[in-house]
Amino acid sequence: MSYFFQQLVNGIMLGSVYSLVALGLTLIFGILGVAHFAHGHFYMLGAFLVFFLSVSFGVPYWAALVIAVAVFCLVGVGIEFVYRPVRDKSDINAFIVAIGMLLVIEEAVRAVWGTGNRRITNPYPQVLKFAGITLELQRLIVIGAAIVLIVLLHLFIKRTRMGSAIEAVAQDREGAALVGISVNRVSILTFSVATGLAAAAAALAAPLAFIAPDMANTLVLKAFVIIVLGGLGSIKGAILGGYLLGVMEALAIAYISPAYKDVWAFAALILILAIKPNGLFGGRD
Amino acid sequence: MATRKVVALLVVTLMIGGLIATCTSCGDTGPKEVVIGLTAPLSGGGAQYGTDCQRGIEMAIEDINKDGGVKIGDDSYDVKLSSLDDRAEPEQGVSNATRLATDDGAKIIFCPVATVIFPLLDINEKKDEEFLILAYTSIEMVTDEGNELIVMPPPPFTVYTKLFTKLAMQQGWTRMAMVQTTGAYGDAWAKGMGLAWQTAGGTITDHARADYYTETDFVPFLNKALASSPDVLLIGGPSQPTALVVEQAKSLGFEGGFIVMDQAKIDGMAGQIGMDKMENCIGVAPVEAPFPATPVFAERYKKKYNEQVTWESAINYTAMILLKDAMESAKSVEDPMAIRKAVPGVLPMSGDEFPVTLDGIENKGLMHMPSAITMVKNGEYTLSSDLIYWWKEKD
Amino acid sequence: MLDSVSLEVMSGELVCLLGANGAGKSTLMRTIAGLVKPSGGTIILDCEDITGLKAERIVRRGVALCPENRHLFPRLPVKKNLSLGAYAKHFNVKVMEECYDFAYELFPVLRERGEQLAGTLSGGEQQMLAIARALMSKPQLLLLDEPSLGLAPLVVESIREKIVQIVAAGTTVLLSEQNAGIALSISSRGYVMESGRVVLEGDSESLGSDPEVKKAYLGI
Amino acid sequence: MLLKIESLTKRFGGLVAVDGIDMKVEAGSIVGIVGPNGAGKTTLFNLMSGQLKPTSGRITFEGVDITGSKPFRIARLGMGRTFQNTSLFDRLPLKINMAIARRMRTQSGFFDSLVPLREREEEADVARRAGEALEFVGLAGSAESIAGSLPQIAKKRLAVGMALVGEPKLVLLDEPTGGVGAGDISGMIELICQIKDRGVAVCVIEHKMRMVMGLSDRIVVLNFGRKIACGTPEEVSGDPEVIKAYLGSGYSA
Amino acid sequence: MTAENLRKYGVFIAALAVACFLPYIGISKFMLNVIIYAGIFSIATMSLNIIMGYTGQVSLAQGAFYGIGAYGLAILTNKAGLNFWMAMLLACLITAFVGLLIGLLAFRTKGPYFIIVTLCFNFIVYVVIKNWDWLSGGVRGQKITGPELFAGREARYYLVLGFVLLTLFIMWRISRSLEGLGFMAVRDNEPLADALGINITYTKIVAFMISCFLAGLAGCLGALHTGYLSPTSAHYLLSFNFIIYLLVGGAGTLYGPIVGTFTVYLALEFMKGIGEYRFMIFGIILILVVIYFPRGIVGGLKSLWKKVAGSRQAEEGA
Repeated sequence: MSYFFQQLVNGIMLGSVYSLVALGLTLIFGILGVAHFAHGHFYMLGAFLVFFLSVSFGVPYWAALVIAVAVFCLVGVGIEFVYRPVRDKSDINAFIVAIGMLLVIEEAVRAVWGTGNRRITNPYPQVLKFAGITLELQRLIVIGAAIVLIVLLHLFIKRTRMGSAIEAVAQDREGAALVGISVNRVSILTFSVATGLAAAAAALAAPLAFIAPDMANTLVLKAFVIIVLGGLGSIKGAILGGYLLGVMEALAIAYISPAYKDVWAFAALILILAIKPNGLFGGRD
Repeated sequence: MATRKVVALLVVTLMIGGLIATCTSCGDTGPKEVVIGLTAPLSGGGAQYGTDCQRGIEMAIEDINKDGGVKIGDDSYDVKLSSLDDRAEPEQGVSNATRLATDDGAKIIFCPVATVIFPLLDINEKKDEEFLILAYTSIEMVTDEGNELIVMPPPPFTVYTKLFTKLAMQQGWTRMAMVQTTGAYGDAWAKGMGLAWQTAGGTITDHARADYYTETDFVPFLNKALASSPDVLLIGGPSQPTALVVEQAKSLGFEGGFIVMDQAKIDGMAGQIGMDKMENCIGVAPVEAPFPATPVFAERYKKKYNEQVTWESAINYTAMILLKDAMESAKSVEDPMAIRKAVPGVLPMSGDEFPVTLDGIENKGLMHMPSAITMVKNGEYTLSSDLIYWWKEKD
Repeated sequence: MLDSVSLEVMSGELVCLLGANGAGKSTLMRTIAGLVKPSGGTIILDCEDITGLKAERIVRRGVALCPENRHLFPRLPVKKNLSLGAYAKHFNVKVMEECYDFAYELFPVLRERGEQLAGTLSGGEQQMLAIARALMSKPQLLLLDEPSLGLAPLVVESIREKIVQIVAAGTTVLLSEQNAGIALSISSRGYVMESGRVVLEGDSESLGSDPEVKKAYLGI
Repeated sequence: MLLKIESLTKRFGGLVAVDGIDMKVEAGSIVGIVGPNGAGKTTLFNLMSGQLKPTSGRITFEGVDITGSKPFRIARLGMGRTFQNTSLFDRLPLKINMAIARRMRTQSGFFDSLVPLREREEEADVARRAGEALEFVGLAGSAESIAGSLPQIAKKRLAVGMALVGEPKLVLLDEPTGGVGAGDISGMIELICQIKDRGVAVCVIEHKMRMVMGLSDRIVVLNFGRKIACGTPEEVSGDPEVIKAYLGSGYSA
Repeated sequence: MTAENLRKYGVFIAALAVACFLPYIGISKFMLNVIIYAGIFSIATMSLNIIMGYTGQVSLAQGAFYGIGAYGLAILTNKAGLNFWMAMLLACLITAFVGLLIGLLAFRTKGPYFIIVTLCFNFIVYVVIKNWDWLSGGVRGQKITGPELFAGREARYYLVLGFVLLTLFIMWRISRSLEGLGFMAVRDNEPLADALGINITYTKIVAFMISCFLAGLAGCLGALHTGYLSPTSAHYLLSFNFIIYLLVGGAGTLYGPIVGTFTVYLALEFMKGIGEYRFMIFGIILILVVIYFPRGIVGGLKSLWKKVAGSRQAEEGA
């Protein structure tokens, strides 16, 4: 039984990262219809920035995290400008732009930091033991910080003017323009928030594993699965889907097979879409 | 929009043009050259491993060229290394080797990953495109396929399985879980080790395979393995990810021992995570211990790369020097078969002069290199100075 | 789509725009609101040229469009929809309260439905919300595009009354309608459009009795 | 009876777009469907041709129950249609548009395209039919033009031609003169009459009452999803409920 | 031959003539190798063109079908001991059959959902091949021995050339056949095609099966040429590559896939000299091409030609 809970906690940890990445992706997709396939690469870039700051410059971990998030909020603005020319064209054009972007990023990282795996020293390596579960403190911090970020994002969207503008654009772009919301500005804001979230997720999870130029390839696939499952553009769906996938994956590893750990989510998605072609929770068509 | 389009077109053309220009200009040919090929993982989890091999060969080539290159009659050839990344993927390795053999005219190709060596055996005897494989692996099976163009310097891993088993059992460990790297190397090792372990009366509690070259987090695999409450874990792949496995296992509360496959080097891992975390690891002895000339090499290596020397560098260095001697003895840089045939004649290479001892070579290409094992106890390497002359014990 | 259309709306007036489907009424409305860029001509609001301005700027200048298919925010509550209506104007709390009060006074049902999601309202309520949202920015000029579309006769009647109230409260309205009877009964002047052109204009009474209009809409 | 509709109803959530409509179309006749915007005319068409599935009710075409059938099956049974927004293959030439519309009457599959024996004959037939149809709608001269570049009236004519080239027994025309200049309307009316002359029944949605009155054998008037009147043009135009629906209750003249 | 025909076929005939003698005009073995791969990949790209360019369904599973074809061939020859040509045909048929199954599921979805479903399928195929040791040989992969006749590189070159021409012929026939009309109808306007009596799902599935068959064929040739097979042959990055080749060349055009594949693949091979930086530059070029030349090289040349021809006519007229 303790093994079950151990895996459950691991699943929640995994789910925290998935949720944060999927949240950004769903905002971008829901609002602009852009399949931002390079999102995972900004996650990777975030991890490398934290590595660069904390290992090469000795910046304390939390300071590095804050700097990374701030930097990537700005980077998000830049991403929006790359996508702008293809925003209203067909899905595949934006997708190819994303591929181009991720090639550039991946190779740039290889050029700067080399091709090998890197490690960030775990700032909280203390091992906690309770109720038969063994856990590094950092994993607990990931879970906690993810919850804080999700709550903050929720407050931002529900309680602030800019937040409502984001929701408005997501639900009806023309309606938003009619009440005087600048779609371009919201689009920039969205990319900024989403990229910041990805960087935060990366900074949190980075000390737990290797960081490598290709670390985010499966992550971004999974994030897409999550947002499709949760209904494209649905914030609630992305959060739920993220945690669901994380837990599902951890339990599949435990009770089915670790070799196929990445497969279950994708198989489930294909089946669900075959039955409900517009995703589990509807979403835009 | 129209002007932008023109600008975009200009940028694209300029970039492509510039690229082609730089590429064509870099193809100059200097004095006589012999190209040595290397296909190895130079990115991902195996990057460190591949780079270590590359550095050993590079140092040897530097020494050779400083010495006047490969001398055949009145001619002398400068040696040049051409390396390509294969990410430990067979298909990429095959494509690299074909490229090295056909485009660069390499007659000798170094390859440090068994999973890649196997398919290379299928293509290295093709007429007019033959190349000699310098197989840096401990999977003896690569020499069992009757290929005549292979040389395998490291001792076969079967040397270690019984010794590791004995050592582990002495600690009172009987339950072993395996978290091996995927691929031919890991499979062969796990099979051999499992056999030795069970013959000695141990039990295998769990068997998981993880891709050490691409995985970045091993906790999911370890959780499963540790749930079977083993005394000892069999782990191993390139040193860097293997070190992470040890660290993560300890963070999950595992207090037993580790049997580390020979691809991962105990000293290399200690360099990653610190000696204190290496407690109870059983594996190949650190590189500095066995041979007299090794510390000298280690010193040079440290000076050059500012890192601890590894077995990868030491063995590949020696192998490269060996091949240079073989070329000179065969009086050919072109004919891999002649070079291969000249190898026995230039052996032995003594550990008094070179970082490792290469004592002899069997017909199928397996070389005789003495080795040593170690176990980390109280932060110290134990047993590491006892050399094993394994081929003498063979029946 | 539009072919050199000229029309004027005086302050405080209710002007109607008649025409069949595809005559260009909606395009005209959307062009005034800044959703479509005109290929020629000028739009002047209060002696200022607003041609080609983006929609968000035009709202700020005091022109609000209540569009044909409403374009509400379906998964947001009614109250949030209303508050977004005033997005461009940065009103302070006090002014916002006034705006809410005006909207609720006009459509009391919206007060009851404050927390309900806009997408779950009935068609008539949605139309009311759309009009109320457009009014939240306190526009000088309200553009109403086919407010009676697909609504039951009773609801249409009530919307008609509300439009009269809105004009009475001092907002200028440009109303586009297919339902010529309704439009002519409450407007002071009207324009008839066909194939992107204005083909007829005049005060409502004369338009209502014009044989051409009768023929076009009734075939009698 | 060519087409028979019995108590057809369609609900979208709470909204009843089509509410218990009964209606018949006789072979070779023209039926006009009129009503204000939002009355449910296009929804009715979409139910007839299978784009939408009815909530309840029954549609029979030539005695075959086609309720809830897929559009392509209904089309193959012999019901062609045009769309309100004049949907075409905008990037393709006119003759290709026509050929696609004729495709459902051909048998050739993938393997026939590789070994073009049967395909040859069918291709020739398709080309001939397409040419005829273009001729019929008066677009023979622009067979090579791209559909998207045509003026509105030509697009409407092309759409009508495409609905006809598959040899239907009934065509549904959704606002064939919507957005068309006044000068071009008579030509379209003539075209519709010619269709009737070929023995093909026509169902036409139109706003221009004048035009529908002159054209139709029978007229169905819809309002708020209900059929409020049905009969010959004379009967319908005198109906007080129709006048009310069209001018609105506020009309006091 | 009229001037019109000369313009139409001249380039093709010239290219074909060069292609026929390519191995004997003194190019290096390596170069020939690269060209063979480009030929194989252009078959895969053409197969993608059927489903994406002509039928308008963006499939990200082409890499999986390439892999299924290759593994099908390997398993049928190595495990079932079938004759090579038999195995190759069967492998392609199996690929088409898997395409049928996946098509039945995936074509229930549209747009971004379809893209994601196919991508997921590709990922699953990759992981299964990587882990199902018994069948696929796992990470270690397996060997493929072709017929003795094609042991030499030149022979393989002509084999691939033959199949490229065959595929091109199929594409050409499809693009002007009645079946192809159905594909285009589905691509350009699904609801209208439906109303015009075209069975959308059936049409999509037929297109998908042909596409899969040809992708499988490319996989078989790839495996034969490498002589070796590993899970990379079914990786989803392969699908990305095919899409890039297609879009750069021009989706929905006859020669686009070949032009795109050769341009991109050869350019990347030539640029190997500057190491991995080439992907950086390639990425930027890709973005610029998609933004400013969304119809690819062939599509762009076509409209350019039209413009030039148009202005010339206008001048003559004046």
